[in-house]
Amino acid sequence: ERPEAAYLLGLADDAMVYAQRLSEWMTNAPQIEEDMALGNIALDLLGQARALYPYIGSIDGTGRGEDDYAMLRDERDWRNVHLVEQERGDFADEMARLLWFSAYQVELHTALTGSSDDVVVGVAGKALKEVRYHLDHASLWVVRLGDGTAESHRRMKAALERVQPHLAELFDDDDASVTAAELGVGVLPSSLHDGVVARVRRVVQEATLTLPDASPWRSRGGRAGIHSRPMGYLLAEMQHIARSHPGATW
Amino acid sequence: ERPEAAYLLGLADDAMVYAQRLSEWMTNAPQIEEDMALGNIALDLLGQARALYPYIGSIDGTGRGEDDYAMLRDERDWRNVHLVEQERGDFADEMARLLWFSAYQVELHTALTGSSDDVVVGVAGKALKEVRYHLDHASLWVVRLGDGTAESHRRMKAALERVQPHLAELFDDDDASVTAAELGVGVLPSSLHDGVVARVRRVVQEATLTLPDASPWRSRGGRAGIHSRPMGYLLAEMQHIARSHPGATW
Amino acid sequence: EASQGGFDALIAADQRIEPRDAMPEKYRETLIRQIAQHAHSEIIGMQPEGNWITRAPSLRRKAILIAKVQDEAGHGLYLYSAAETLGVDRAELLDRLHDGKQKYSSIFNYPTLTWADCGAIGWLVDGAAIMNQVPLCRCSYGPYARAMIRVCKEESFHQRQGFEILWTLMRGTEAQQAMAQDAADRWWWPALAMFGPPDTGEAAKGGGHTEQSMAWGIKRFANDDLRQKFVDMMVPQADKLGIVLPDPDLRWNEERGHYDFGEIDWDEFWRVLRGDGPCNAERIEHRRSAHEEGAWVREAATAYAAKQASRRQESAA
Amino acid sequence: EASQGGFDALIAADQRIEPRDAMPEKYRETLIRQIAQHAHSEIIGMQPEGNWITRAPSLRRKAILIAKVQDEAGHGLYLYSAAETLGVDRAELLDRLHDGKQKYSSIFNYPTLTWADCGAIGWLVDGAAIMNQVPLCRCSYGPYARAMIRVCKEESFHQRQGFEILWTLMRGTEAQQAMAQDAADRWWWPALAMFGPPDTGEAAKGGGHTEQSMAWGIKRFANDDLRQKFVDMMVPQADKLGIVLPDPDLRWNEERGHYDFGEIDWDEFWRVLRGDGPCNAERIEHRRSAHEEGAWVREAATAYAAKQASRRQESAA
Repeated sequence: ERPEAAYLLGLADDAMVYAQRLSEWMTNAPQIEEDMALGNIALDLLGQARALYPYIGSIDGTGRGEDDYAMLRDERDWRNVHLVEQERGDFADEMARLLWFSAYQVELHTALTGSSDDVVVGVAGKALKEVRYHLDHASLWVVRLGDGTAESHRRMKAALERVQPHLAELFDDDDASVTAAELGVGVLPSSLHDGVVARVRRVVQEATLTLPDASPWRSRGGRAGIHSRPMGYLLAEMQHIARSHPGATW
Repeated sequence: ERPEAAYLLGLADDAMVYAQRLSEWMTNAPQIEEDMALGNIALDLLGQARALYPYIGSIDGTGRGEDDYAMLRDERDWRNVHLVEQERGDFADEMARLLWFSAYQVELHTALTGSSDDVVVGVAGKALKEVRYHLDHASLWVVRLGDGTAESHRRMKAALERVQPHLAELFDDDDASVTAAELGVGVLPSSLHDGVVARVRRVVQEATLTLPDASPWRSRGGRAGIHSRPMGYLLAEMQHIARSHPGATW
Repeated sequence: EASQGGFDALIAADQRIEPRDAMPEKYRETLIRQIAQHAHSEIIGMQPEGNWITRAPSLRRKAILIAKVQDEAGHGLYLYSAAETLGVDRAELLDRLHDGKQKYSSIFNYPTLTWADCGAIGWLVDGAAIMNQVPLCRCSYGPYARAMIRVCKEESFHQRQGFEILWTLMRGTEAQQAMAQDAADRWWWPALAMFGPPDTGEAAKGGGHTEQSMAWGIKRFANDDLRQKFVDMMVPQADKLGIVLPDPDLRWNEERGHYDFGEIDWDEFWRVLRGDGPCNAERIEHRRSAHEEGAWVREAATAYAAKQASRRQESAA
Repeated sequence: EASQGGFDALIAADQRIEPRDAMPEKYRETLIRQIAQHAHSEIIGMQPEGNWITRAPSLRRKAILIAKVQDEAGHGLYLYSAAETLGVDRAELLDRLHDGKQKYSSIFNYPTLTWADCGAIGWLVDGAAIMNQVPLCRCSYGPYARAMIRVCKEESFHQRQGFEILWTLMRGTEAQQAMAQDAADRWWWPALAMFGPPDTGEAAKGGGHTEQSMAWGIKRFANDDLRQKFVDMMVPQADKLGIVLPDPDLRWNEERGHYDFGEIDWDEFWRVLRGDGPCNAERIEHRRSAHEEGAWVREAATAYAAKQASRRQESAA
C-alpha cells in the first residue's frame, strides 16, 4: 500500500466527475460542433480517470478496477474538488469552469511529467496534449463571450464570479498532496497557483473582463470526502444501473 | 397468485411516484404553509402506497414487502401512469396535475369502496377522506391562480395545456383493470372519466378558464412499464442509497 | 414611568408579558431579533434534512422524515406568529433573512453528506436545541413561551427518532456503522458550538446581550452551563449507541461530577458565522430562489382575496 | 434545354451530379428534403442514446457511448454540409426541424427504457439504417454519396457495438438477459418499419416519391426488398445472440429462399409519424430548448467574428 494512492485518487476523481458533468452537455449544447467538442473533452477526462484508477487499485492495497471506483464507491470516499461536481449552469458557467480547470490541469500535468513515478509521467504526458486543447477551447469561448454581445459579456462576467468560490480548493495542500510531493510522485497544489492564475488572467483580459475579487466564502473538503449538495445526486444517477445489478458484467 | 395484483400495483405505484414528486416541493414551495400542505399530501399518498404494497406482496405470489417494491424494482416493472412521473414544473403545473389526479382519485376511491375485496375497501375508505382534501386544496389554488393576476392566469392556462397529454392514460382500460373489474375488485378506469372531467370542469370554470382541446399526442404505456424519460432519473435518486447497501435494514 | 413600572413588576414576579402590555423598546427589539432568528433557523433547518427526503432508504424513514421537515415548517410558522405579536410581519422578517440582515443557527451551514446525518441531526442538533429551548418555555414573553412549549414537545420526539436512526445503523452492516460514526464525528463539535461562545475568557468577547437577556427573563442559563448539561446527557447515550465521540479529552471528572471535554474550535465557529461555512451561500440561495419563484403565486393569492372581498362588498351593497 | 440534357446524360451514365452542375429544381428539392431529413435524424437520434450517457453501467461503455453520440453529431454535420451545397443553410434547416416542417426518422420517437436499448438501437436501428444507407453511397448526387460513405463506415462499427452490448447481456445475469430480450421485443417492429411503407397494396398509399427517386438514382431499392434483406440478415444474428424475435410468423421459406415474417402494424406507424408517438413531443422540445438556450452564445460568436473582421480591416487600412 503506497501512500501516494490518496493523492492520485484526487486527480482521478476530478477527471471522472468533470467528465460526467461535461457529458451532460451532449444534446444540450448551443451548437452541434459544441456537442462534439464537449463530448470530446469529456472523453479525454474519462480516459485520464480510466488510466489512473487501475493503477491506484494496484498500489492502494485493494486491487480495485475502474468500475469499482466509479460505480461502487460512496460519496464520502470520493476525493474530487467541489468545482467539478457543481451542477451544469449556462454555457458561460461551463466555459468559466473549463477555463480554470484546464489551466489548472495544464500546470498540473506539466509538473507531473517530472514525477518520480513512471506511470504518472505517462498519464501526464498524454493528458498534457489533451488539456492544452481544452484550455485553448475554453479560452476561445471566454474571449468570444466576453467580447461578443452585451448579453454574453454580462453572462461571462457573472459566470466568472460564480465560479470564484470553488477555485481556492484546487490549490489547497492537503495531507495527501504533501505526502505525494515529498515522495516526488506529485506536486504541491499551492505551487501551481500562480501559473494557473497567470494563464487565466491573460484570457480574461483579452475577453475585456477582469478577474473578480475574492469571494466571501470558499469551498473546502472535497479531498477529504466532504462534498457539496450536487455530488450525491450526481452519484445516484451515475451509479444507479451498476448498483442495481450487483456483480454483473456489462 | 391472484390476478388483481397487477391492477392494485398500478394504484400503489401512482400514489408512490406522485408522493415522491410532491415531496420535492418541501423547501421549494411559494410559502411555508404550502411546504406543509404539499408535504401532507405527499405523506397521504405515501401512506396509500404503503397500505397496498404488502397486500400486493401477499397476493402476487412473491411475498415482497413495501421496500422491495419501492427501492428494488427496475423501471420496466413500475406500473404508474406518466402523469405522476413528470418532472416538477412551476406551481401552476403542480396544481393542474394535483387537480386532475385528486379528482381522479376521488372518483376512483368512491368506486372502490364498493370493491369485493375488504382490504381494498379499507384502503379506499381511508384514502377517500384524504383525496377529497387534496382535491379541495388543488381547487382552491387553481381558482386563485386562474382568477388572480394576469400572470397567474396565463401560467394556470399554460399549465392546464401542458398536463393535457397525460390525462387520457388515467382512463385506459388495460388488461389488468379489465380483469380486476370483472372480479369486482377494481373498477374500469374508463368508467371514471366523465365524473372526473365534470369535477375538474367546475373548478376550471370558476377559475375563469376553460379546459383545453385534446392534445395532438397522448402518453401511453405506463401500466405496461413503458415510461417516459423522467422516470429513470426519479428511480435513480429514490433508490440509490437502498441499492448501495444490499440487504441492509434502515 | 408607569408602564415601565408595570413591566418591571411583572418581570420581578416572574410573570408573563403579553403583547398588549407595555414593554421597553429594547426588550421588544431583543425579542424580535431572537424569535426571528429562531424562526429562521426552523425554516433554514428544513434544508439539510429536506436534502434526504427523495433519497431516504426506506418508505418508513421517508414518511418520518417528511413529517419531521413538515414539523419544522410548522415551528417556523408558530414562531413567526409569536414575532408578529411584537409588531413586525413575516414578510419583513423573511426579507431580513434573505438579505442576510438576520441570522439563523450556524449549525445549518454544515452539509448532510450521508443518510446517517439525518440521525445525527436528530440526536445531536435537536438534542442541543431542546437543551437551549426548554428554558425558553418559561421565557418572560408569553407568546414566545407558549410557542416553545409546543416546539419542545415535538423536538424531543425528533430527538428520539434521530437516536433510533443511529441505533439501527449501529446494529446494521459494517458500512452502516461507519456511516453513523462518521456522522457523529462531523456533527459533535458543531452541536457543542450551538450553545454559543463561552461566557468567560477570550472567546466570550463576540457574545453580547447575555446579561440583559438574563435580567429580562429571556435567557435563563449561561451558555457554558447548558453545554455542560448537554455533554453530560449525551455521553451515556453515545455509549448506548456504541458511538465514540470524537474528543480525546472527554472523560468523567469525579470531582466536578461532570464530564470534562476538549476545546471547541472557535475560529471555525466565527468563520462559519461570518458566512464562510460549507453551506451558508447555498442555504440562503435556496431559500431566496424558492421565495422569488413563488412571488407570482403569493401575488395571485393576494389579488384573488382582494377581488373576493370587493365582490362580497358589492353583493352586500 | 442544354443543361437538362447534361443532367439526364449524367444520370443515364450513372455518373455523379456535382453542386455546380445544372439540375432540375425538383431534383434539388427532393435531395434537400431527403438529406435534411437524414441530417435531422442523426441529430434527433443523439437523444435516445444520449439519455444513457450519464447512467452507462461501466466506464468502458460510457466512453463508447459518448463516442457514438459524438459520431452522430458528426454525421449530422456532414449531411448538413451536403445539403448546403444545394443552396440552403443549416440554420434554416434546423428551423424547419424545430417548426415540424421537416421530419426525422420516426424510429427516434420510441423511448430508451433500459440500458439494453442502447444495444438494441445499435444492433437493429443502426442495422436497418445501414441497409438503407449503403445504396446511398452510390447516390447520383456527389456530396451526398460521399457523406454516406463516411457515415456507413462508422455506422457498421456502431452496429457491431450494439450487437456486443446485447451479446454481453445475454451472457450475463437473468435480469440482464431479460433486459436484452425486452429491448429486442420493443425495437424489432419499429426497426422493420424504418424501411417505410410497403411498395404495393393498401398500406403503400401514404408513400409517394419512390418512382421519381428511383429514376434519379437517389433511391436504388424498393422498401420491401430492403426490409426482406434486413430480416434475412438479422434472424441468424438473433439466433447467435440467443434472442427470440417477437414474431410468431417468422420462419424460413425454402421456396422463396427468404424468411417470411408477420404484418407490421401500419396504423401505429402512421400514428407515430403524425406526431402521436411516445416521444415525438419530447424530442422536438429537447432540441428546440437546447437551440433557444444557446441562441445568445451563437449571437456572441457572430458578433465577435464581426468585430475581429473589422479590427483586421482597420489594422490593414
